[in-house]
Amino acid sequence: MSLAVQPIDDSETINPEAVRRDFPIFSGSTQPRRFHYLDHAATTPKPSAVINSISDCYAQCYAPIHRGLYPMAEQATSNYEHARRTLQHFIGAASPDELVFTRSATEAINMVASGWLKPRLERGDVVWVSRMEHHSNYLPWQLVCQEQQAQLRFIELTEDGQLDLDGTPELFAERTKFIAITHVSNVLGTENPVATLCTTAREYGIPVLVDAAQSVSHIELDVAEMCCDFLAFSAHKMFGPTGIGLLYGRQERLAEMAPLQVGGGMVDSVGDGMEESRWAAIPARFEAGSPDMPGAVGFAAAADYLSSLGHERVHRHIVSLTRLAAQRLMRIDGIRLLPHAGLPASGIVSFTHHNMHPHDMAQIAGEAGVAIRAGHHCAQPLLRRLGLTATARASFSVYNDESDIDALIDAIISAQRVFCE
Amino acid sequence: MSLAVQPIDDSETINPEAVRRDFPIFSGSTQPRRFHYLDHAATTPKPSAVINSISDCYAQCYAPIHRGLYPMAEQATSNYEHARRTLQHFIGAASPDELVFTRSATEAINMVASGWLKPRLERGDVVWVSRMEHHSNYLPWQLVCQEQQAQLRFIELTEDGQLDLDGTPELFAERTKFIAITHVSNVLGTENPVATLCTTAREYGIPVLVDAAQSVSHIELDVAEMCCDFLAFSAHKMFGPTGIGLLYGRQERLAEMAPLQVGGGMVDSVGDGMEESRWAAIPARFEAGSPDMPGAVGFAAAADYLSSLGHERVHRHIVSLTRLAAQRLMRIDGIRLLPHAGLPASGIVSFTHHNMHPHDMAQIAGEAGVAIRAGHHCAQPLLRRLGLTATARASFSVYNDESDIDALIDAIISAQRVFCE
Amino acid sequence: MIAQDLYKETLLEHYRHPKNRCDGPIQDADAVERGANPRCGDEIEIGIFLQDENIRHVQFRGRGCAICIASASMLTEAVAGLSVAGTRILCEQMHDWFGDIEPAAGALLPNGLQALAAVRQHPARQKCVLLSWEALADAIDKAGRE
Amino acid sequence: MIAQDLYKETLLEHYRHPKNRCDGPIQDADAVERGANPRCGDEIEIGIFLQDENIRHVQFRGRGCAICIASASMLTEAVAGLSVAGTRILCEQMHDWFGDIEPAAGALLPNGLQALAAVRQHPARQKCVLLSWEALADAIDKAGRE
Ligand SMILES: Cc1ncc(COP(=O)(O)O)c(C=O)c1O
Ligand SMILES: Cc1ncc(COP(=O)(O)O)c(C=O)c1O
Repeated sequence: MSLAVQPIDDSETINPEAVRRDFPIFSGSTQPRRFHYLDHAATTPKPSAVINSISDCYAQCYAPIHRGLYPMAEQATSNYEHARRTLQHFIGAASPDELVFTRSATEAINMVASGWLKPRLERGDVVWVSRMEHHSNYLPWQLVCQEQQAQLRFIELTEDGQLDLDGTPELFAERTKFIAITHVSNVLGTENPVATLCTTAREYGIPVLVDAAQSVSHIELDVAEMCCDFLAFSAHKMFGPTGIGLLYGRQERLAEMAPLQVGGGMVDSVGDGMEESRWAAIPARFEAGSPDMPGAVGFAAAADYLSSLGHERVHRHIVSLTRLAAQRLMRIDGIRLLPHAGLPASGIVSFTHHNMHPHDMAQIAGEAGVAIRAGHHCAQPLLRRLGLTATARASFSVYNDESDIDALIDAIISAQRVFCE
Repeated sequence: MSLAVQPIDDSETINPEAVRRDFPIFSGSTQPRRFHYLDHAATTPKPSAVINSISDCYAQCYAPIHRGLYPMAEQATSNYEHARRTLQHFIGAASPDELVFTRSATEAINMVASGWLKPRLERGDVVWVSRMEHHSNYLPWQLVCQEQQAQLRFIELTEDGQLDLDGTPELFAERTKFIAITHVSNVLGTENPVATLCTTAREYGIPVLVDAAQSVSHIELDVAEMCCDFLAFSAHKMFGPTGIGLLYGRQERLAEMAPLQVGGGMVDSVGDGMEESRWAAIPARFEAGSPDMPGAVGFAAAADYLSSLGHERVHRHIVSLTRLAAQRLMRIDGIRLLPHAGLPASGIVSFTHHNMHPHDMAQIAGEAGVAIRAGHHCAQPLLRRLGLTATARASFSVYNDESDIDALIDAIISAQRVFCE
Repeated sequence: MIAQDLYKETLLEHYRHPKNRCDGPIQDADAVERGANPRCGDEIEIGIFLQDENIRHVQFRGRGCAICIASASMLTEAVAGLSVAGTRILCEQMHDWFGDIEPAAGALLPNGLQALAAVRQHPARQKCVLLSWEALADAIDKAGRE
Repeated sequence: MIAQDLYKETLLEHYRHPKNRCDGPIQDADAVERGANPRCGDEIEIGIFLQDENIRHVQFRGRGCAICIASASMLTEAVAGLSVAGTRILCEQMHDWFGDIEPAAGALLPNGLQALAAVRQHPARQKCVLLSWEALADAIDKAGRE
């Protein structure tokens, strides 16, 4: 159960305009006209609460962590550990020791692939990922499979972009040693049934890592309920700072994991030459080097901010906006939505145009003040399967409203005028 | 040659009081009395220029790096790459492609140990480190030696805390595959003759990594002159933000290095299942995951700030202050300085007291507003050789002055009153 | 009105009606080389037809964004009739201009390629311009070797 | 004047004149166990002398900071005469108080240990207090096993 901050405003719906005012980037003079930011799946702007929490660390209470004996060092350490506990409650973890601060979701996943899985993976074993993984939740598993001569296999997708679990009868077979799966796809927006999958996997004794990079900003996470062994996400996609992320690992699993990096702060005793060194307790063992205290504090401030908005309300707002965007895009001649059936279930809508390259659409949109993304979205295996090399993608957040959709539609229509005349 | 910013003030000496005003932490109301921060070897406070550069990124120009096609994404990318070029000039590197943004010095060293050395290290090979390494420039080499059944050996120290190169005739022997050495010791303050060592090593074809974590804040670095293959440091010890560091690698060496982490942004083409993936060009190959643009921009702002103070002047100020501190400490009954001969050559002075534990000295000092460090300073192999388990350490920076030394001496004397009555 | 910056009329004209584009495989060329940008999935094939030491004719085939297609189309016009040596130099110059190595040299672009100059302001799109030029350089090398 | 917080006079008294400290090896104890904090190099050896189900006497040996030495010295006084079972519970309580697991319980500290309470405000020093208590718990376990 999460001890998340209560929403400050208990009305049913979000007031996008009010929330927008929390984000200084939208009031800056740098934008010539209103800035329609629709690239939240890549990274999110930051509210003042987060920006200020970081500046305050540097300006008011900055010192080394876990080492100094003077008051400011004790305070800095306590702020760092307080941030860990805030995030513990944010994801419903049993203990703060189950949370490791990492540089990013990417680093968190690499740590598990090489520190937990690699020493356990044998020739002929199988690791499963879904067809819709981001490269960050794909390449680490591919690499470890190559190194150990194991096999990496796909859970393929159905026509409407869902996991084809029925078509994957060997998922829980004996040789399966690990499953890594995204909670929400960064291209299709699909929300995967991770709790069901993890629960079944646990019955078979197969550990699962859930990539929550795309879900954490609008779905309340509860690792106990989800029943996952590992969970990873980055602060920067949930209104937090760059350069910091989180690895959650069940205590038992973390205890089995070898550190990816070694150095100061993660060791109890260091042997001379080839004499053995003894690692520190968990989670310090996995945090080699000077901790990023201001990053952690900003990360926790972002979690508090999100909790104060209320996950439920945020989710409802984003989904209904994205559906509206999808419906209006569909009506434009030549536009095709992905997946080819069903309406968006989260904040992401991907599309192509039969006559315009996604890069050209994104460029024209960008010049009109609408920030959308074009490319493979670090999901080449998915795009290859869809027979595409790039899509355009709009991804929504809590302060977006219909005017952003209007601007998007206008931009696509003017792109059509430029390219399809 | 470095294209560093010119000092703003061309007088010969630093005005500590003026510089101090650049650092908001010293004007805060959080300190009951004047705050005598003497723990710069652990981490440094930040000037407003750095704090503001980070807030400005978040508040004014924040977007994903290397991917977006809209104007703010292009600007954010250009700011990130501009930061890389600032640091390139700061260390005199031949090309920006020789600079990899990492989380820290620790990560940079781990990357080289496991990505460059490990695939080349064979049973019976030898890796050398000095006796005075920080755990972060020790454990990665110890681990890779254990994994490859190679040997990790020490360059021992002379009585006065210098590298005993005469006593290490096998340093450049045939089985030597790598040397990792700190530029300045974080315990003794010794400055090692890295340029001489690297130049000789290159004649023997032995790559050298220089750990510049302790030198970068007061010695002008020039990797061409230094002739090193790799160089590592963290931003947070040179007035920059936490959570970001730098790996410099000669282009030829980086080209040979395998990535420590894989994921989004570091790959050109990704194969299905076991089909091969192709890494991106250097340095992107080593920067998996969303880059920490505000961190990089703050890092560059710190480099510019340091350059504007002028390395020469900073160095002179710090060394003369540290010498004065050493002379005054020496006069206190029961205090012993490390090393046992010679005066400090940089900003660090370590000491013990025959009747007080370093922790107790540091605690009393801390309560008197003097922040010093006590412990093994992540240098257990050194302390073991010195027959110690902990020292007290004071480390100075550019805004410190005699009043900080007075406060330190007073604190030690009152500690004596408490413990040695 | 918008997009004036990047998508000049000349560029769009080349995109809408590319010159020397093949729908099927390029046939009877002295050398054919392919360039691909895995990051956006663009692919361009360049075929060169030589006459003594000169480029008589160039054809291309492939798919890509407007800038990629326009650059390939312009390329076929810009180098037709040039000497092989001159073409090689032009390839290098394109690389330096758009790779941001010789920023000042943009003004020296041949007339037929001026419409591409605006792309230099958009680093993320430079590879779109260069794809066909890199394939051309490879094709020249290949022809030289055979 | 300063250091009132942490270094109470009682604590300093124990540090300057530790009770039941051996300079050489602890001899004839029912069990001796050692605790070490590699992070600061402190080392404490605890030897217990039993009488039936009670702790008759405890000795310690080692080096450490003032808090570490004072805690060990206070320990020897606090548990002398206690039952083994009661000592076990006290060890657990110390662990919970100083490991920040039961913050509220600090007030329940036996009188002789009150001078340590201030250390709870300094998480970095908690291990200094606990070192001897952990060694004591180990020694009790060891004696029980033999
Ligand atoms: C000499 C030396 N090397 C490496 C490091 C590691 O730096 P970081 O913790 O920022 O990775 C430090 C400081 O902690 C140091 O003093
Ligand atoms: C689904 C998913 N997983 C992982 C990542 C990697 O996150 P980061 O780049 O912050 O490590 C991303 C975003 O880039 C993502 O969308």
